[in-house]
Amino acid sequence: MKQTQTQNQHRPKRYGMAIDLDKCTGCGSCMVACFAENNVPFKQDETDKLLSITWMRVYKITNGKKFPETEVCYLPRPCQHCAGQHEGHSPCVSVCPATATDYSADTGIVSQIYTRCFGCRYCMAACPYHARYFNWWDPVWPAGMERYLSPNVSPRMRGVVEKCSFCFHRYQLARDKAYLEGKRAVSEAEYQTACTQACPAGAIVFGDLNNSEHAVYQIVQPDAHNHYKSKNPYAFRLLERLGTNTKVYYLSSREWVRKAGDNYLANEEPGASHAPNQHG
Amino acid sequence: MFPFNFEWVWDMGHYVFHGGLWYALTVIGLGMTYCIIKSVVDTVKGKGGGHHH
Amino acid sequence: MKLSRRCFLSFVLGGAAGTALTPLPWKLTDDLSIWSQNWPWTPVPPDGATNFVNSTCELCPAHCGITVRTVADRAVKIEGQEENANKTGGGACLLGLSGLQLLYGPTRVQGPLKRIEENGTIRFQPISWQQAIDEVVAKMAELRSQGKPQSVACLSGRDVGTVPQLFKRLLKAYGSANFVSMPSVEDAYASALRLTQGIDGFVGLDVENTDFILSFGSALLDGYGSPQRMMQAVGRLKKQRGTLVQAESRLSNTAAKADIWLAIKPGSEAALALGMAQVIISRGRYNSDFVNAHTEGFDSFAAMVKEKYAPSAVAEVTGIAPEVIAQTALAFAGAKNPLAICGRGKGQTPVSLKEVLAIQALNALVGSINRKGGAQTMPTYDYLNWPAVELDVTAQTGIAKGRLDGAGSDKYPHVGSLAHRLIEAIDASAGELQMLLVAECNPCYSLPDSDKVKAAFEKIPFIVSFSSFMDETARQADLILPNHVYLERYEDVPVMAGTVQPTIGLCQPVVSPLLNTQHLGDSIIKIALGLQGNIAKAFPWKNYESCLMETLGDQWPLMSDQGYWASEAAASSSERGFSTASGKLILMNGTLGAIFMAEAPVTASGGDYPLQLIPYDSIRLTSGYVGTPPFMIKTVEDTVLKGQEGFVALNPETGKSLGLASGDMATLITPVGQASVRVHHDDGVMPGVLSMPRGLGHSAYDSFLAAKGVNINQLIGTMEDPASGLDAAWGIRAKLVKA
Amino acid sequence: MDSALIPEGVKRCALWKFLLGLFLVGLVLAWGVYAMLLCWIKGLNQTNMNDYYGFALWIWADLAVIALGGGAFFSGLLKYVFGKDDLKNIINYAVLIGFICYSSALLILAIDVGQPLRSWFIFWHANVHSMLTEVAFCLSCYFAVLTIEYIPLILENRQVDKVPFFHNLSHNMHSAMAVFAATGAFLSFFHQGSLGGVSGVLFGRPFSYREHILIWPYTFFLFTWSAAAYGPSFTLFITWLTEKITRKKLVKDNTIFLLAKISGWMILTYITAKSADTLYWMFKTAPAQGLNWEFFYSNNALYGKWILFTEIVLCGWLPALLLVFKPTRENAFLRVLATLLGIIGVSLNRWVMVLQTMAVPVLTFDMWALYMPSWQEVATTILPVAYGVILIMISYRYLPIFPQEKELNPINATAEEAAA
Repeated sequence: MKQTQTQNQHRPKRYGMAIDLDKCTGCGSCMVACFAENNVPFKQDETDKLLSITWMRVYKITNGKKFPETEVCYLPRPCQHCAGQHEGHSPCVSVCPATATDYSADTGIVSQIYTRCFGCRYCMAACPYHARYFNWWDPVWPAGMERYLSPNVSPRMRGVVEKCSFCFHRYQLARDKAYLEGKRAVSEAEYQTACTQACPAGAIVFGDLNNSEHAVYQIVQPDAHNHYKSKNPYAFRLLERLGTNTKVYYLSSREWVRKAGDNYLANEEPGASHAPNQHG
Repeated sequence: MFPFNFEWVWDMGHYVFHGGLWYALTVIGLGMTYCIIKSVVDTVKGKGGGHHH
Repeated sequence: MKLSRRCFLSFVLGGAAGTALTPLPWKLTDDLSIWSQNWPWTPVPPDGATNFVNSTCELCPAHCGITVRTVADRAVKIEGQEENANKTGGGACLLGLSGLQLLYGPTRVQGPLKRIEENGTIRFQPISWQQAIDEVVAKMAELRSQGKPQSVACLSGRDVGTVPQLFKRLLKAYGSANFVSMPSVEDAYASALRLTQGIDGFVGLDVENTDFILSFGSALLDGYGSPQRMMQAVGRLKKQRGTLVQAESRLSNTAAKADIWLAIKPGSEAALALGMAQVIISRGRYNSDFVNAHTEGFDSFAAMVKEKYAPSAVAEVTGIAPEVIAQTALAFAGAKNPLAICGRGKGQTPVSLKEVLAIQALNALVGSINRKGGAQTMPTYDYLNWPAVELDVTAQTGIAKGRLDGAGSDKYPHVGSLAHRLIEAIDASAGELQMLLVAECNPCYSLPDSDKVKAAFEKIPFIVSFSSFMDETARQADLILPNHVYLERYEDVPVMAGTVQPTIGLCQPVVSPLLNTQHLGDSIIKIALGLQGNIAKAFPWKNYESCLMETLGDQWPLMSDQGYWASEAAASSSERGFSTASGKLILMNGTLGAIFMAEAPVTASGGDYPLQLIPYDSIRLTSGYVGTPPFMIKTVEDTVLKGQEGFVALNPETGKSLGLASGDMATLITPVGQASVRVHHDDGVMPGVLSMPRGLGHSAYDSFLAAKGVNINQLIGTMEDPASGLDAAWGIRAKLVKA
Repeated sequence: MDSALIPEGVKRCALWKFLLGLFLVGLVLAWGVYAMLLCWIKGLNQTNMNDYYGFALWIWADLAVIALGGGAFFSGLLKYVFGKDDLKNIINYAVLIGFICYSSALLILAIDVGQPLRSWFIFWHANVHSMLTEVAFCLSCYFAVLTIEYIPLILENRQVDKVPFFHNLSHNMHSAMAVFAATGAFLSFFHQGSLGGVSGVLFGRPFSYREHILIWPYTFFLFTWSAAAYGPSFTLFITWLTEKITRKKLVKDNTIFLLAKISGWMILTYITAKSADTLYWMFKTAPAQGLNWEFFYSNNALYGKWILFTEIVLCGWLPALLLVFKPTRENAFLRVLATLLGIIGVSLNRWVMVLQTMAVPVLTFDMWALYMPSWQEVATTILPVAYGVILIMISYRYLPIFPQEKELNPINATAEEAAA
């Protein structure tokens, strides 16, 4: 036990998420909690989902069967914080020409520096999850509504890309607090994302995938020697076969849902995927 | 772009990339400098007044 | 100028080269980027000291605990309370999370307004609070002096807690019995409790301890009761391998998560419940201990279901195979702590008395009344120990005239309020109602047949709205006396919504009032004082805050600290007994027999309207007093709303037969109204059914909400439950024509 | 009136005609400039791009003009480094076309980014692992080289040449041109390649992702190769067009045939490699990601298998063969047709690599996304064309672009006087 603790302290953190799709009701609290926490702007018409900034987006997927055999499942999609095939080789980080999005080796979080971004949108082209959003417009709040904006997250100017940061400002606040209190590490409860906190169904679990004491580790059972692939038979990651090596895991007891997580040829079964080729 | 930019790392990527870059910039820069200086010298020497080389 | 050209050229080139060598262009480039990083029109939220205030959300009847994060004098985020009565962690529903958009939003009424009609145009003119109160007082005094105090009515969003009770008290002292509250499933439950148990109260659902939930269309995962409490309960149920059965015509989110989805024909819930009762009784699987010891009328109940609700008959009505009904009923009876739940959607509309009685009968048959994991009988909150009101002669005469909606009369003996009957009374005999006070509700939008409601409102000579928002009803008002919103005021909010632990939430001012608004409680007290005499005497408080502090007494310090007060959960024991004459729960007697034997209200049959339009409740939309905030509208799927156009969802088969592809425009026509809609094919909708959410199609509010989609209340009419008089509308006949 | 500026010994149309032409094209230019200003002032909401189409029409135009401008570096390489001296008769025009293409590309990029005022961060905060960084550096450096190659041409204007310093500068730059051309070819190799790398490295996008050699995906090499192959075709096509418009023979056939032959063989080798790459992707790369190649060409309104056929067979193999075989190469109609097909082919390739990549859903529950550009996008895309026409008009009128023009179009002295 002692050994684990020392290990945990010395290994870099790897923040990740496990979302239980059996529990998720598709209510959308995570989306709104995220809007409110991160000063996400809104427009008069948000029905064009290709122009709607939703760091966390809840997808509705179905099994495609007829009434009353139809089944639906909701799938919340934050930024997947890909690590890639070698640590930090996320699809987006590797392509950003101005180092405006970066991979933190300490936390595994993919950051976005709005003031550095000059809006080339290459990262958006690179992201298969559509987790990145561009500020096509100046963010405008109806007169008076800007009063609810949180000082912890700067509103983004027009012309830059933004995305989920795993509420990194919460990590910073927790880390500063821990430092002031003379503690070494940020505890599991001290750093939770807004969506995790808000989920009324308790479907989201967030924590350090390198820390065996964290709930997310226990649920996911990541295999550190195999690109953190989960050893939990009910867990899957989105588009695992592309080698994105994401930190958001999904759990479902339904096979069709697990199968919807990745592309499979007609003769393949989920789980048939093997480690993809090395990239650049 | 320069070693004093904070994202600079001394690694193979930077050696190769910036090696190539600064090499090209140097060739272009020196080439143009040479042309301009030589032209100034030539002009001072009185060349180029005519309509032929 | 001989040298001109060459000179000029040299000058330009030299100048350019020279400037390039100075720091100027570089400095300029740098400055421009810094400017682009700090555009003055992109807001920078000011920093300040962070604080957390515990309060209660008032946006829906669940009244969940919230914690509001403030920075200096601004509220910046609402979160679910970590420690609260329902122990739901920090979870919150998206309406609760969006509350600050209502607080700081542009649709708030800025101060008291008076409606002015000039040259045929209507506008609202700001007036002073003194004038606003004076005008209300003058009008009320005038009506009273004419001996018509009963012509004043109040329509309120709630009827428990100090503010609604102050209102009731004002009307009583004034001389009117017309305090009408907006309808919900609580009305049906309350009637059932009175009829079967002789108790005034509400039903608590012990979802935390049940192992089998049989839900009759209740949107447990879409906002029924307290959304986070229900979701967590269902999560626990599934984790502990319990069973969730959802009987509903549409594949709702609850149905999607259910272990068994009974896709029943719309409106056949009561038949299904009674059919299941028949199976349980005929197979002898009822809890004979409970039935024998604590119920009366079992034999006649058994005879009734045997006669009328044989499996084949029920299968016909519900569309569910007899063996499925039997299996489900037996599984329900076989569970340790089964619970049947009543109330379609979020439970914000009533169901028929027959339906609630049938479902409660199921609970009784398996002994799940006042048992762990069952339906609990919760007594009405009675913490208001105010002195009795002294009625003068005018008041006595006025009250003796009874209620305009007929609730509690011989015709409708089982219910307390009938909002739609009030509307019909206005419509039928203009003049009976001279003045309407509207508080914390938006009937012109949220009652079925809303166009008719609006027309009735036109006939009311004087309407006072206390709305914080410029909603559809406020727009019809002659005076608007805006209330503070819940984040600016103190108020006690007793929790019902299926709770098993009597809880009183406390709303606390998180920020000081932003606008020229006044607490509704203070407005009531000021009106009462203005009316003088006995009426003023009935209000011995300096202001609302002192009234509240006095009422809550010793609990005040605790409540203002944690934001709520909760008693111990009521002991779950059938030994509690019932307050009927026999002390037993009545399964069947003459009154109930008549109700059971009556047909459930149905939509007028086929013919010209081959389809059925069924509204559903979405957790991403609100359909009550407050409008859906921008954050929530942003989460609405593009198959529900696209641009300004709303969708009607139908089965691909139905679409095919009508020649309507997904995305086509169509005209939706019902006997009540018609609307232009887009078609969306959805395999989760029963063939022959059109499915549409409540909560869209506002004509009021701002451009983030107004004119988006269709208000389904304009398309559905009232459907009066013959037994209770409640409007149990759950759909309407409809047709869909390609546009 | 402007005869003093017109090169000696050639005939140009009347000034009013020239100015009228300039004015008409200028109107188109002004329309484009207006759209450009809208994009800068109001932002990119003026376009129909969205979060699925972060790369759209402009990036396609960018990639296409750079591919087509590839004629400059490849002709330069052939002439200055490999000593194909015959090409001197067309190299000026190749350089001019290249200059236009590259300056247009830079302009389009400046409109395309969300924050043009800090677009220089791409240099300052360069991420050397990004293909776009490589593009930006090589593109700007090569643009500098093209400017250096174009300057001597300006200096050869009759009046400018009279200034001794400019005369000397022109002469000295000519002498050093081999060094510049070699550097240009080096830079071009990398930026053409890195433009190919832009989509080839997207391992999140199975449609465009390709395996790598060292750090470069196959598309890196294919893009360089295709630019070298199709660029000369574009030079030839524009030369033909210029000849038709001016109603003059401007370049001798032997030069044309030589460049056509080179282009033909380059296209043939390229399309062989491209076909191999496509087959490998179809049957190896895509299936490894769980995708059948037919998936990329079905269930949507636009992208069918026709696009693959058009790009590779109709606009690849066909022009290659037409240019490789002497009889078809030397038939004016078929040669011009072949160059035109080539231009379409390479442009289609760039379109597919950008827009189809964006259109294909990757998440299994996502949808195909199609997109229609806004008029502002179209106008800003036409803007460089108008600008190019204007630059060609001015350069052709006042600069000795075509060394053989005088010889091929001898002026009847009396006729000239009469005209004057």
